[in-house]
Amino acid sequence: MKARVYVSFKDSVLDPQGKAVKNALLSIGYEKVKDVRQGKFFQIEMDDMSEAEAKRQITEMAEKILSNPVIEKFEVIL
Amino acid sequence: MKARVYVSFKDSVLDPQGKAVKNALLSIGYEKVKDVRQGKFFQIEMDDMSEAEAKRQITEMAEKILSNPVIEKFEVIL
Amino acid sequence: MSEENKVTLQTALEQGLTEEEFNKACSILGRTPNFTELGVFALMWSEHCSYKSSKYHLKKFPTEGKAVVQGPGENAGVIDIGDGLVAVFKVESHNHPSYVEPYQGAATGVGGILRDVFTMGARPAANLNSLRFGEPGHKKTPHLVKGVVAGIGGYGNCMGIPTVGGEVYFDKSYNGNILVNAFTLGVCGIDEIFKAVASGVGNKVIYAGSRTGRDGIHGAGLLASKAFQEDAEEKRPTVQVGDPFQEKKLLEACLEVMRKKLIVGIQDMGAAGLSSSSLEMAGRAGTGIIMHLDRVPTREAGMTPYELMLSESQERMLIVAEPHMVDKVREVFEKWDLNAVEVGEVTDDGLLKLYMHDELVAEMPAAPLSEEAPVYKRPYSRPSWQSSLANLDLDKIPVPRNFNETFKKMISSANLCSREWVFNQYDSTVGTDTVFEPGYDAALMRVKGHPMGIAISSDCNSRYCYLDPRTGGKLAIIESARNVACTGARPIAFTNCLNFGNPEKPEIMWQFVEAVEGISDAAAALDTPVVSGNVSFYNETGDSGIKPTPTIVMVGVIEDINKAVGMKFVAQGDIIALLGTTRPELGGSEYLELIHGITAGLPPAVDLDRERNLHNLLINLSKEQIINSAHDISDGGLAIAIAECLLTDPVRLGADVKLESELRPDIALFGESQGRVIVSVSPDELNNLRKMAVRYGVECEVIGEVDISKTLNITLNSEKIISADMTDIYKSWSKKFAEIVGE
Amino acid sequence: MKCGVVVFPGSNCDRDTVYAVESAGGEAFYLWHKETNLRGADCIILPGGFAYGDYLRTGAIARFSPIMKSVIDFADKGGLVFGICNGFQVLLESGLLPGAMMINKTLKFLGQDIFIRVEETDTPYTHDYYQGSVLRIPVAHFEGNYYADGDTLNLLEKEERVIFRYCERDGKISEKGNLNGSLNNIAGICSENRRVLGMMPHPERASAPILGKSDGFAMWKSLLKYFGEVA
Ligand SMILES: Nc1ncnc2c1ncn2[C@@H]1O[C@H](COP(=O)(O)OP(=O)(O)O)[C@@H](O)[C@H]1O
Ligand SMILES: [Mg+2]
Repeated sequence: MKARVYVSFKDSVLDPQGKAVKNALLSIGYEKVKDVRQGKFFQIEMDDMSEAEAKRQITEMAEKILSNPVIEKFEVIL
Repeated sequence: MKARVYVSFKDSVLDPQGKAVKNALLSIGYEKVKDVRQGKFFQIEMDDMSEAEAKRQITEMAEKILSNPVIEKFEVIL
Repeated sequence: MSEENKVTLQTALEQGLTEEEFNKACSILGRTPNFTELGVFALMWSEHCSYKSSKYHLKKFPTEGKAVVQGPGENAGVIDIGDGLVAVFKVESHNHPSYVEPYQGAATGVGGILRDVFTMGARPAANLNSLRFGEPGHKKTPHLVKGVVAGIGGYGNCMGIPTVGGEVYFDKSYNGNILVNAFTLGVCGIDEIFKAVASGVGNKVIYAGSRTGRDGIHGAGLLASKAFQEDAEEKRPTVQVGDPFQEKKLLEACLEVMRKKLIVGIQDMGAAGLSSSSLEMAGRAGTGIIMHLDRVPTREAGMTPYELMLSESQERMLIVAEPHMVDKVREVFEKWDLNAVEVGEVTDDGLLKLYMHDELVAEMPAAPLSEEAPVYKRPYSRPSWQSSLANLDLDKIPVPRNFNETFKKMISSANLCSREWVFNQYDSTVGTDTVFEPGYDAALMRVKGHPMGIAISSDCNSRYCYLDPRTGGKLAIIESARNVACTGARPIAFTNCLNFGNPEKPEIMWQFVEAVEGISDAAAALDTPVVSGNVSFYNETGDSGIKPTPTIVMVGVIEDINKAVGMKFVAQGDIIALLGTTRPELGGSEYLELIHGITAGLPPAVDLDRERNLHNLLINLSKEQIINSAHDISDGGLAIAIAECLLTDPVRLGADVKLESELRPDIALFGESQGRVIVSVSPDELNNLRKMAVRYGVECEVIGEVDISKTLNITLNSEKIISADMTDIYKSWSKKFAEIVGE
Repeated sequence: MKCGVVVFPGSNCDRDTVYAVESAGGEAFYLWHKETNLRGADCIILPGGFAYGDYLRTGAIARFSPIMKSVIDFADKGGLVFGICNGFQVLLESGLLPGAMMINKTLKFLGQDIFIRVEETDTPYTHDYYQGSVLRIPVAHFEGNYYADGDTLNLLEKEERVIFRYCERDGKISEKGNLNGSLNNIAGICSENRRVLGMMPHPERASAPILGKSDGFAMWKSLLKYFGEVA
C-alpha cells in the first residue's frame, strides 16, 4: 500500500522559494514561466492494510505531523 | 498550462529526511509504516503554449535547474 | 572460499591496479585474489588511501616538536596546549564530490573531517574551510559557490560546531576543478585521546552508526568493470548524501563510550569504509580481524561482500571493545537511537578474514596491505614554461594615474572584498567559545575554565605557488603563522592539504616536490611541525591542472586569552606603525593581475629569520599589552591592509597615513612584501613599541594616526594620493560577493 | 532558581545554555527528551539546535517527545517555559505559542549579530531591561521568519505579547533591520499569562564579556530576580 502526501503553502502565504525558482527560470530565458509554487511530498509505504484504513491513517499523519496547518495545506493521494 | 515536477533522491541514495520522518511516525505509534521517502515538487504555470512545448521546456528545466541528476531523479506531470 | 568472479590481470587493471601492483598482491597472498580481495587491494592501494606518489616526499616534513603529542599517521594530529589539554586537528579535501554535487559534496566533506577528530576522543570545537572557485564570471561559479557554502553551513550548523574562519579565492585555473578543503579542531584532556587500534586478541569488533548502502563504491575504473555493467548508474551514486543529525548523535554516543572507558579502539569509516577502517586498526595493532559481513546493517537488500567492503556510506564507525563491554556499548548507542552491532573479533593471526553467512569470502594479511602498499618515486622535472613566468619588466607596466580609483577597484574585487556573504551563512558562535569570529586574521577560540586561547588560520596563495612553488610553499607557512602571531598566539603546529594536478606528469610532480620542500624549510625554521594532512592529486579537467594549492592551516596558542590582540583600529589618536619593510616587489601580486592583467614575476622573497623575529615580537607585544591592534599585510598590500583595519559596520574611524618611500607608488601601496604588519598603539606606548621592535630586530616605522574622519587618507612623499570615504568603501566592499553569486 | 534544560538528540545549544545560566549564578540541569519527570525545575528551557534533525519542519517532531507532554502540562499549570531559537520553533509547533516559522526571506541560513528592541519588560525574563533598550545579539537560524494570520497578530499586539522586535542599530523598527522577514519584525513573543517566552536570537551567546557580547546576560538576571535570588 503506497500513498503520496503533498504539502504546500496555503495560497494566502507567500512562497519565497517558489518565487526564487521562478526568477531563476526567467533569468535563464524561460520567459513563459508565469508562476512557480514549491512544495514537498512524502511517499509512504504501509504494511498490509485496507485502502480505507491506509487513507485514514495517512490523512491523520498529514494533519498531525507532515504539515503545519498555520501555513500549509495538504493532499493525500493513494 | 500547469505542470508539476517531482524531484526526489534516487532510490539508492540515502534519504535522511524520509528516514527521520519514518522514525518519527513509528515512534508516535504508526507501526505499519514501512518506508517513507521525501521529495519536493514544483508547480509551474506556463503562459500560452502547446502541451508538447510546455512538456519539453519543463523537462529541460527539471534537468538543468530543478534537479541534480547525480543524486536525484524527477518526473514531469502535466 | 567462493570461486565466483574469476580474477585476471584484466580485472585488476580495470579496478585501477597496475600489472606490477597486481603481481605484488598475488605474492602477498600467495595466490590470485578473488574479486572481493582484489577490490580491497585496489582501494587500499589507490592514490587516495596509500599516498603512493607522495609518501616519499612527505617524509621531508618536520614532524617533531615538544608540543607534538601525535604526529601524522593517526586520524588527526594532536598537540599539547597546556593546562592538561590537547588540540586535535586535521584538514581534508572534498574537491571532486563538491564539483559534482556542491551541497552534498561539501557537507559530507565537513562530516568526514568531524569524524576524524571526534574519533580521537576530542569534542570538535571549530571548523574552518579553504575554498577555491573558478573565475567569478564563469557560468558555473555562482551555482558552485552557493551550493558549497550552503553545504558547509548545513552540516556544521546542524552539528553545532562553529565555523570560524577560512578563505575563498577565485581563479580561472579552478574553472573545471574547484577545491573544498575542510578543517576541524577539537579539544580534550591529554589523557582522553583515543587511538585507532584493534588490540587485545578476543576483543569484539562493533559496527556503529548508519546503515551501509551502495553509495560511493569506488571510482570510474570499477564502473567500467564487467561484473557491474548491468546495474551501473542507478545503484551506484558516487556522491553521498550527508545526514548531520545522525552524525550529531554518533558524536555524542562515541564521546560517551570513550568517556565511560567502554572501548579499546575506534576508527571512523571515511573514504574506503570498512576496508580501511578494519585493515588499519589491525595493521596498527599487529593483530588480525574476523568480520561477519552478513551482520553489517544495510540499507538495501542483497549487498555483496565486495559492496559492503567498498561502500563509502557516511556516519559510520568501527569500534573494538572487550567482550564484557559490548552490551554497555550497545546500550549507549541505543540511547541515541543508533545501531551498534557486533560484527567480529580481534585475532592473533594478522589476517583479515571476512565471512558471509559463515562462509569465508576473503582472507588477507592485514599489515602488508597498508604497510607494503606501493611507493613511487615519480619522475619530476621543472616545466619548460616556468622560466618565462618569472619574466616581469616593471618598466613596461604603467603607474596608475588615479590611485583613488585603483584602490577602489581593488578593495571591491572578487579576491579582496568582504567574505561576509559566505560566513554569515555559518553558525560561528554556537558553543560560546568563539572570541575572534570570521573576519579576523586568525580565528580565536577560548576554552571554558582554562586561561589559554587557540588561534587558527588557513592560508595559501596559489598564484605564488604557481610562479615558484618552493617559495609559494614557504609563503603559505609564514603567512598562516603570521596571522596566528598577530593575535598574540604562538604558532605551534600545522596541518596541510596539498591540492595538485596529475602526479604522473613530471611538471606537476615537480610543483609538488618543490612545494613540499619549501613548506618543510619554512616549517623547520619557525619550529612548527606538521601533525596531520591530506594530499589531493588529479585536480585537473581536460588538459589544464589547477594552480598548485598547498593549503596550510596553522594552529597557535596564546597563554592568556584576555591579552589577545584584534585586527581593527580601536581608538582615535592611536599611532599607526608599520612593522617590517616594503621592498621593490610586485611579482605575483593581486594588483598586477587585477589592474594590469599580468600573472608573472617571482613571488615576494622570504626571510625566515626575520619572519620568526617578527612573530616573537608580536607575541611579546601582546603579552606586555603594548599594542591595540595588529593586522598582517597580505593580498593587496599596505593600502588594502590599512583599509581592512577600518572596515566595520558602521565605519567609526578614519586614518591619516603619511608614507615616505623611494619605491614606485604602486609598489609602496600594493606590493606584497612579506614580514609586514600594521599595528596601532596609543601614543604613550609608542616608545615601548619602538624599544621592543629594536630588541627583536624588526623595523618599526610610524606611518600615521587613527582619527575620526571616517576617511582613509594616504599621502606619499607629501602628495595625497588616496582619499577614500570609508563608508562608501564599506558598501562596495561588503556588497561585492553577493554580486558575484548573482544576488 | 533551577533551570531544566531539555536535551533532544539534535540539541546543540544545551551546554551553552547551562553554562550561561550558571555563569549568572543560577542552577541548571539537563532533561533527556525521553524522560517525563521535570525534576522540580522552576523554569524549563528548550535550547537551540536541530531537535530531531528537523529535516521535516523545525520543531515538528520534537513536540511528540515524552518530555514535551510534561512540559506542556507544566506550562498549562503556569510554569515558566523559555524557548530559544529551535526551542521557540518547538513551542510554536506544540501550540504553547501561536504562529509558525517559515524559511528566512533571504532563503539562506542567517548567522550573525543582529539588533533587537526590548518591547515589554513585564515578563519574568525581561524585567531587568529597560523598555526600548536595543540589544546586539547573535542569531543562527534558517527558519526564523515568523508568521501568523492577521487575527493572531492583532491579538499579540493588543495584549502586548511581542517582547522583542528586530530593529536597526538605533532601535528603529524597519524592513532593513528585519533580516529574516518576520511579520511585525517579531523576534520573540510570550504566552497570554506571560510565562512562556519564545525568541529566535540567542541570549546565551551574548552573556560573556570575553566574547564581546553581554546584552543577553540580563535575561538570566531577570529570572534570578524573579525567583528572589538576587536583589
Ligand atoms: N570560507 C570561509 N569561511 C569562513 N570564513 C572565511 C572564509 N573565507 C574567508 N573567511 C574569513 O574572512 C577573512 C578574510 O579572509 P582572507 O582575506 O583570506 O584573510 P587573510 O588575508 O588575513 O588570510 C578571514 O577572517 C577569514 O577567516
Ligand atoms: Mg592574512
